[in-house]
Amino acid sequence: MTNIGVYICHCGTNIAGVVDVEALAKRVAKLKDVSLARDYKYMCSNPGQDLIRDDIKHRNLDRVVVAACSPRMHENTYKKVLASAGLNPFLLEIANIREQASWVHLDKEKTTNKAFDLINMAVSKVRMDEPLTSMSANVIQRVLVIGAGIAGIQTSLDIANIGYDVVLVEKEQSIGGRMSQLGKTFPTLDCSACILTPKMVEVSSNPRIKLFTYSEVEEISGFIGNFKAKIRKKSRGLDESLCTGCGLCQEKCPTRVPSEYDEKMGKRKAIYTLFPQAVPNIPVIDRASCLYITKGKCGVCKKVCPVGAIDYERGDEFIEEEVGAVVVASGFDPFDPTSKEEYGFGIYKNVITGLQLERLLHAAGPTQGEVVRPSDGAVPKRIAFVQCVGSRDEHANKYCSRVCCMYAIKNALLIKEHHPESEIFIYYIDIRAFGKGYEEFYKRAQEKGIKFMRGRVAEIFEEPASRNPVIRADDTLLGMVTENEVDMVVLSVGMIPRSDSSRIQKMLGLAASPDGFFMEAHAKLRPVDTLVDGVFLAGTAQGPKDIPDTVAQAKGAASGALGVVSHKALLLSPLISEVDERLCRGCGDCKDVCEYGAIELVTLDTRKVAKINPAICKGCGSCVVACCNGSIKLRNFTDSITFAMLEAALGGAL
Amino acid sequence: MTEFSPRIVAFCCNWCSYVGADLAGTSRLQYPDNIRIIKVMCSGQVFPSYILKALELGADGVMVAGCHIGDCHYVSGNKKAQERVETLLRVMKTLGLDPRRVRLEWISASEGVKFANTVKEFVEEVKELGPNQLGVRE
Amino acid sequence: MPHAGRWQVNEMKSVLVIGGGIAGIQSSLDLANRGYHIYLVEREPSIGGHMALLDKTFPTNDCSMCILAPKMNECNAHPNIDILSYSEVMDLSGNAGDFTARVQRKARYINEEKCTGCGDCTARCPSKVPNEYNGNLDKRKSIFLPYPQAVPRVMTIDREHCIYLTKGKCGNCKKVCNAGAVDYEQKDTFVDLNVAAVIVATGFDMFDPTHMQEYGYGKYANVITAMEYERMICASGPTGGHLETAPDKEHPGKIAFIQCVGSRDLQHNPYCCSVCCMHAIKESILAREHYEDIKPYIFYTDLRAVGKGFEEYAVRGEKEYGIKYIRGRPGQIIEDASTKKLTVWYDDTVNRKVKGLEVDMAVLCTSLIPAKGSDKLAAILDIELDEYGLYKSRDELTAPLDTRRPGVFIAGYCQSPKDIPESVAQGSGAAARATEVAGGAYI
Amino acid sequence: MKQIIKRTKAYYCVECGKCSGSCPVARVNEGFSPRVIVERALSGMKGEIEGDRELWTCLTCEACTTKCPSTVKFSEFIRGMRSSAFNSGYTSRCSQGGLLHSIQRVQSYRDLVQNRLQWISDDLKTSTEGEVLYFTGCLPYFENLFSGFVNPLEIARSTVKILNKAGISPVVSPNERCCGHDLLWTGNVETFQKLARLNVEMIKESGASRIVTSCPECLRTLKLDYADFLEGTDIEIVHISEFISSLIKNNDIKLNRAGIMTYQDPCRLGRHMGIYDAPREVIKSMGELVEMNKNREESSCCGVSAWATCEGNSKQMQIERLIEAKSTGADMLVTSCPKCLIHLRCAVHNQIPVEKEKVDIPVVDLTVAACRALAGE
Repeated sequence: MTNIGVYICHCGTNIAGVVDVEALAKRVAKLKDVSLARDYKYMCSNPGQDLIRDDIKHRNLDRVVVAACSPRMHENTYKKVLASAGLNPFLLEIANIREQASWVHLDKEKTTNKAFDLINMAVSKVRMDEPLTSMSANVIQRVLVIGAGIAGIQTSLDIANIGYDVVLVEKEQSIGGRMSQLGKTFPTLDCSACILTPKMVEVSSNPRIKLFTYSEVEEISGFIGNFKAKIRKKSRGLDESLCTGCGLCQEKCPTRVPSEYDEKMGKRKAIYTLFPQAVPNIPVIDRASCLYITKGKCGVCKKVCPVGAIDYERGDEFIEEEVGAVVVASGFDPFDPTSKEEYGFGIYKNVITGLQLERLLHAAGPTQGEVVRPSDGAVPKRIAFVQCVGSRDEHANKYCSRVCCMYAIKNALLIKEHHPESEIFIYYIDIRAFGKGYEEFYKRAQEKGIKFMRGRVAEIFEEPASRNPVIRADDTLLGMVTENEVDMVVLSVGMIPRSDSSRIQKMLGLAASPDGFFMEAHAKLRPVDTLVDGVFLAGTAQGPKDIPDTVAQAKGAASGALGVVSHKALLLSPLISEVDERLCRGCGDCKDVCEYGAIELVTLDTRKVAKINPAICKGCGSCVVACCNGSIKLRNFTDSITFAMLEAALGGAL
Repeated sequence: MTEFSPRIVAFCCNWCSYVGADLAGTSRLQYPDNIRIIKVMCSGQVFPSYILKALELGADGVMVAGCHIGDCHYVSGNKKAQERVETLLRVMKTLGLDPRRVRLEWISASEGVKFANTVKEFVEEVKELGPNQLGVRE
Repeated sequence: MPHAGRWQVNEMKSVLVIGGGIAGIQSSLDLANRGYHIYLVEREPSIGGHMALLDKTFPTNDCSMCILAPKMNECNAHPNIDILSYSEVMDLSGNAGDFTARVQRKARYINEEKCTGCGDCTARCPSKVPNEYNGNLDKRKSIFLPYPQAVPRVMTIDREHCIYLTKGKCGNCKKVCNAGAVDYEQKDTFVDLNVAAVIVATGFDMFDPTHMQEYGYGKYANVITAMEYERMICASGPTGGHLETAPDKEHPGKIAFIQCVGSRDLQHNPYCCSVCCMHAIKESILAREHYEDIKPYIFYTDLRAVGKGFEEYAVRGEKEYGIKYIRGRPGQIIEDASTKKLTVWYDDTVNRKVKGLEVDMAVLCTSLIPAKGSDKLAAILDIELDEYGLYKSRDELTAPLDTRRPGVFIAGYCQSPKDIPESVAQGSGAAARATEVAGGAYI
Repeated sequence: MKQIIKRTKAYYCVECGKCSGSCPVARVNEGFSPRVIVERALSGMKGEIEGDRELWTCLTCEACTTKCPSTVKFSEFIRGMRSSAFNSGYTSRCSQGGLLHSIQRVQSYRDLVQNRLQWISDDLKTSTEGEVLYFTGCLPYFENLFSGFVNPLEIARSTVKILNKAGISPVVSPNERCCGHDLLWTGNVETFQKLARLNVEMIKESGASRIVTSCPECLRTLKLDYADFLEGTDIEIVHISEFISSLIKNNDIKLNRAGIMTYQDPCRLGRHMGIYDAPREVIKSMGELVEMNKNREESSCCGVSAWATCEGNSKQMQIERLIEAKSTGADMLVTSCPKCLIHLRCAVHNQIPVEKEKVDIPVVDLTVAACRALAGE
């Protein structure tokens, strides 16, 4: 037997002014299974709540309908009332007779009728509601951060400093990321290394941060609060625990190959560290160029190593780490302009990329900060910057990479400071100086005599004799096509998703935006969240951004992750979908429509059936409708409940 | 003879349209009392069969309201709702039922006015269509 | 009772017994020993009936032929018994005490007087046909003895298959017969017999399960009938007593005996055949006696072990021979085309579970149905058939062996389903009734 | 319930279990046993049966009915119990969230003006009155819902094309309603009767003396379940397979060779109506027929009936059936029921639990296959 109690709130005169609450209570009391119906001035007041509580206890109510304001106002209040009286809080329904009746209609009789229908609908629903209990899932109170550029470093430090453990995994042999390649940063012209290095050191010395460099996350399983990550620690060809980072091996190594870190503007050894401040300061043997490994000769590094750390045969190691949340800060790659043949990159020696210029300008770079032409080593006098290379381009990337205007201006200024006599042209579409101090920075560049040419560069060709690149562009302000012979061209390449981002995306079950960067859960409201609960985004992995934005987002991601791991357990909403395994045909249609990856197909005897992970399911019901034969139901929103409500709303069954 | 007063059922999603309806209330916007709202978590949770069942039970109009495309709380539930309503409209066409009795609307949490106006409009439109033939019992 | 009343019949001393199975044999011997003359008419070339085809008998596991053969020989040797084998009754006129029966003696193309049954002819006969006496599991010749213990021990030529008779060629048998018994020109003959009483003991035939598609008989090699199984497990049978399964002639590991195939089935034969439960138990025990590793399963509806010593036999089957009794009538048998193994789908009604059991052989305990031609014979004799096609007693309780025609009695399975002991008892009972007529007593 | 027991001769049951042993559902679903249901009925457990989910599990495929040694009409028994349960407030499940039954119920409204003839293209000849009526059944609605993986209306077009070829311009009525089969078999007798009355009116108005159906369920329903409504008329009701086979016999049409085919006996056509040979004759006239192991009376059901019994196990049955069909080596699996077609195609939609090659066989409706094979087309 069901005993439903209905409580009709006057809400002062807010409801009672339009709805005849007393008559309504009398009508409602006659409904099937309703054992009492009361009206009261303010149901949400303490005496109102006590009324419900007492009735549950003394009148043996087992389900409650409150006809009052919107459930958005006081549903939780009444749920607590039920719980405190020992009744399952999910056996409550709210009939919204204020916002959706008394406040929107004037006719007393009709509004009372409508209120009756709304209560009748709520009664029909509550009668069929199931008592539900929130499940809780234990949370592993550590965070995995993928990528140790400035974003990953900031996130890790924030989390660690608040007191939670971090597992930080970096693909390269040192942390620091792209920022470590930069000389100075805009708009303050701070030395990049000067602000980054202390943070890197902090990472290495923080006991709460477990750092894996030269490592990759290969697999992630589990769900919010309970992820398991398999990490491959690639072999450096030496024993890290012995290496002291003395650098002797690096010094004696006879092999020299183009340095990727220097964007091929310089050379490195076959055993090398990326840069002097590398963290950890432990070299890696490049197996592709090491003479000993490729030809079996040499072995110099092993001979000179005072601690005997070199171990050519060393293999990769695999480590499993359990974490409660994941922050993806895998960064970006610079756009490779080779495909934009009109710019001649890779053909004309004196056409370089912005990142290559960064290395040339870097005091610790291959030229110790001197900008020289690759063709002859001469100092270029006329330099042109070409903006939007691969960005804002229908044929490459449609998006704006956000940083190129500023880094081109920054580098132009730096050159101008070294060589005030040099002529610098910046070919742009719009100068996007949109940050704090950026417009001022742009003004400063104009003051210094840097020439801004509005127009997209159509073509670059080379004067064979001088090897000077010539820029042919449509100067849209002049309205004419211009040709400009310069000593060197710098292509301001944009940002593209990191080469392995699609692997990471699949591994984590993330969505990708059309631009290929990881997609956030909501562009405006949840910019650091993803659709996979417990996974957050930081930095340029989510989309192009500059250093301040990256740091800000990293802090946001840290906070998101802390929101998960600061709890010992997570309470999961029980209002989710569940599968009737017997009915399930295992077709996978539900899996296909689930935006959260909450559904997987598992084997049951000889069949496949869908299984919903309650920790991931959000209870949207999409899968319910996708299911052809009704194997999935959304708890307390079942077909039968809806049909019963329809019958109540429309007055009677067929 | 009294004026025909249509019976209308609206399925409103929990995150946008239901809140929009609440906003119409808090803004004290008046609209016809013909409508009965059933809250669903997402417009994508509305089976085509819910709509047909409502018509079978004599509803003169059925509205499905969800978040604007792109704003779905569950990413794409509203897009799914759109596809599903289209399927239903095909069936209704074969059955000879007037597709104008079914309306799909995107109403955000801030569109109390749109909610009220939509209800007004829909009620007027359904009044012109006359009573749902299925509601006339033999 | 239309025939109630008393009348005296002439002093006649002959009785016609139709059917030379165990019931007819028993009647004949009883009467003959009392001094009556018996015409024992048998449709087949040999008397013995179905019992001659069985391996052993329940519940004592006596060898069937060992107890039957002496009786068959006794008939043959009895001065008061004339066996008219390979013959059929075509007409019966007259009244109780003074019947005239016309018997068709089918041409067997052998002079019965001359034939010694030496078998030389069979050895030289080139024509091979499926051996119906061995459940078609092997071949016999066109000139044949149904089985070595046949009575009379006289050859018969199968006119449908004999090459000489069908094509005019060959003639081997005639050539080799030292007794000169082969006579291709022989014709069917008719004899009129004057008899005082008639005993009908025509027995039964086996139900053909082919059209019960669910069991796949005729389609799946390892689905056989119980009668075929009897022949297979019989030491003198076609496989020399070895149970063989397709495809490799290995003996089966698991055998399913399926009860009530065509019996207790309103779509086929509604009655219980009363012997299948017991013969399945017997066959299971025999299987285990032959091969220790066989696992017999008996699928039954009700295990009807209702005779003396039957229940004990059933229990012994379970305890000592590991028979697994499963209450449930299988719904379908499915063959795995490559291994030829069978899956028997059944409802284990006791455990309320539908299961599939993989077996190597399924034995269909098919229904025992009225003998072929019963209806024709009933018309000839002017006796009634019951709803199942068995001969109807004048009164089931008080006159079970009488028919509506005075002086015509029925005995054995043709009266109602029964096992061997009951058939023998009825054979004797019918003999007693016949005595009353033939001896001129009142009935 | 007593009446149902009497009508279906359930009292004859000896609980031998042959029904459950032959039941394709019981084999994959432990909870379901025809025997147990009858046993409960005989023990007077009406409430338990009505409230039992298994009451709605039966496919009413008649695999048991055809074999029952006690001749209990189990599927009729189930139908009766369902109607009783329906009247007690229980309802069956229905695929597509109840949409299919809803569509059928809506058709019972007298004033409905359907739009169901959109598929009749210019090359097809149909009439509003005449001797032969083609009862299209649910095909237009199936097209609305399942056109993603089957082409239901091709069956209707093929049927008319073949009838045209035989010189018949059939009546195809816009006033046709659902035959009511699914509602009848899920206990909603009242709505079934409404539908039946409307259809009988329509049939009488058409003046037809012969009705052709392309759906075995329509055939069964019209022929057996409409008997009372059609009393006093002399209308012959035939399935298209019978019709085509008679055309072939009379040399009215000729079919080209269309390959090796295996055939799925629909329950309603086979076990319910005993029509096994007609479709086979059609197949033999256009190709080679290779039988599956389970055929004719032993044929497996496509796994779903009345849209109420679709379960995980149904898919198991469908996949097994497709494997069986594929292993015959046939080029295609032919069936003569639109629902068999839909269910067998649905089974291989999206994820399947076995390798695709094992079940990769086209499923074609008999009429469609015959129409494609029409000589001179």
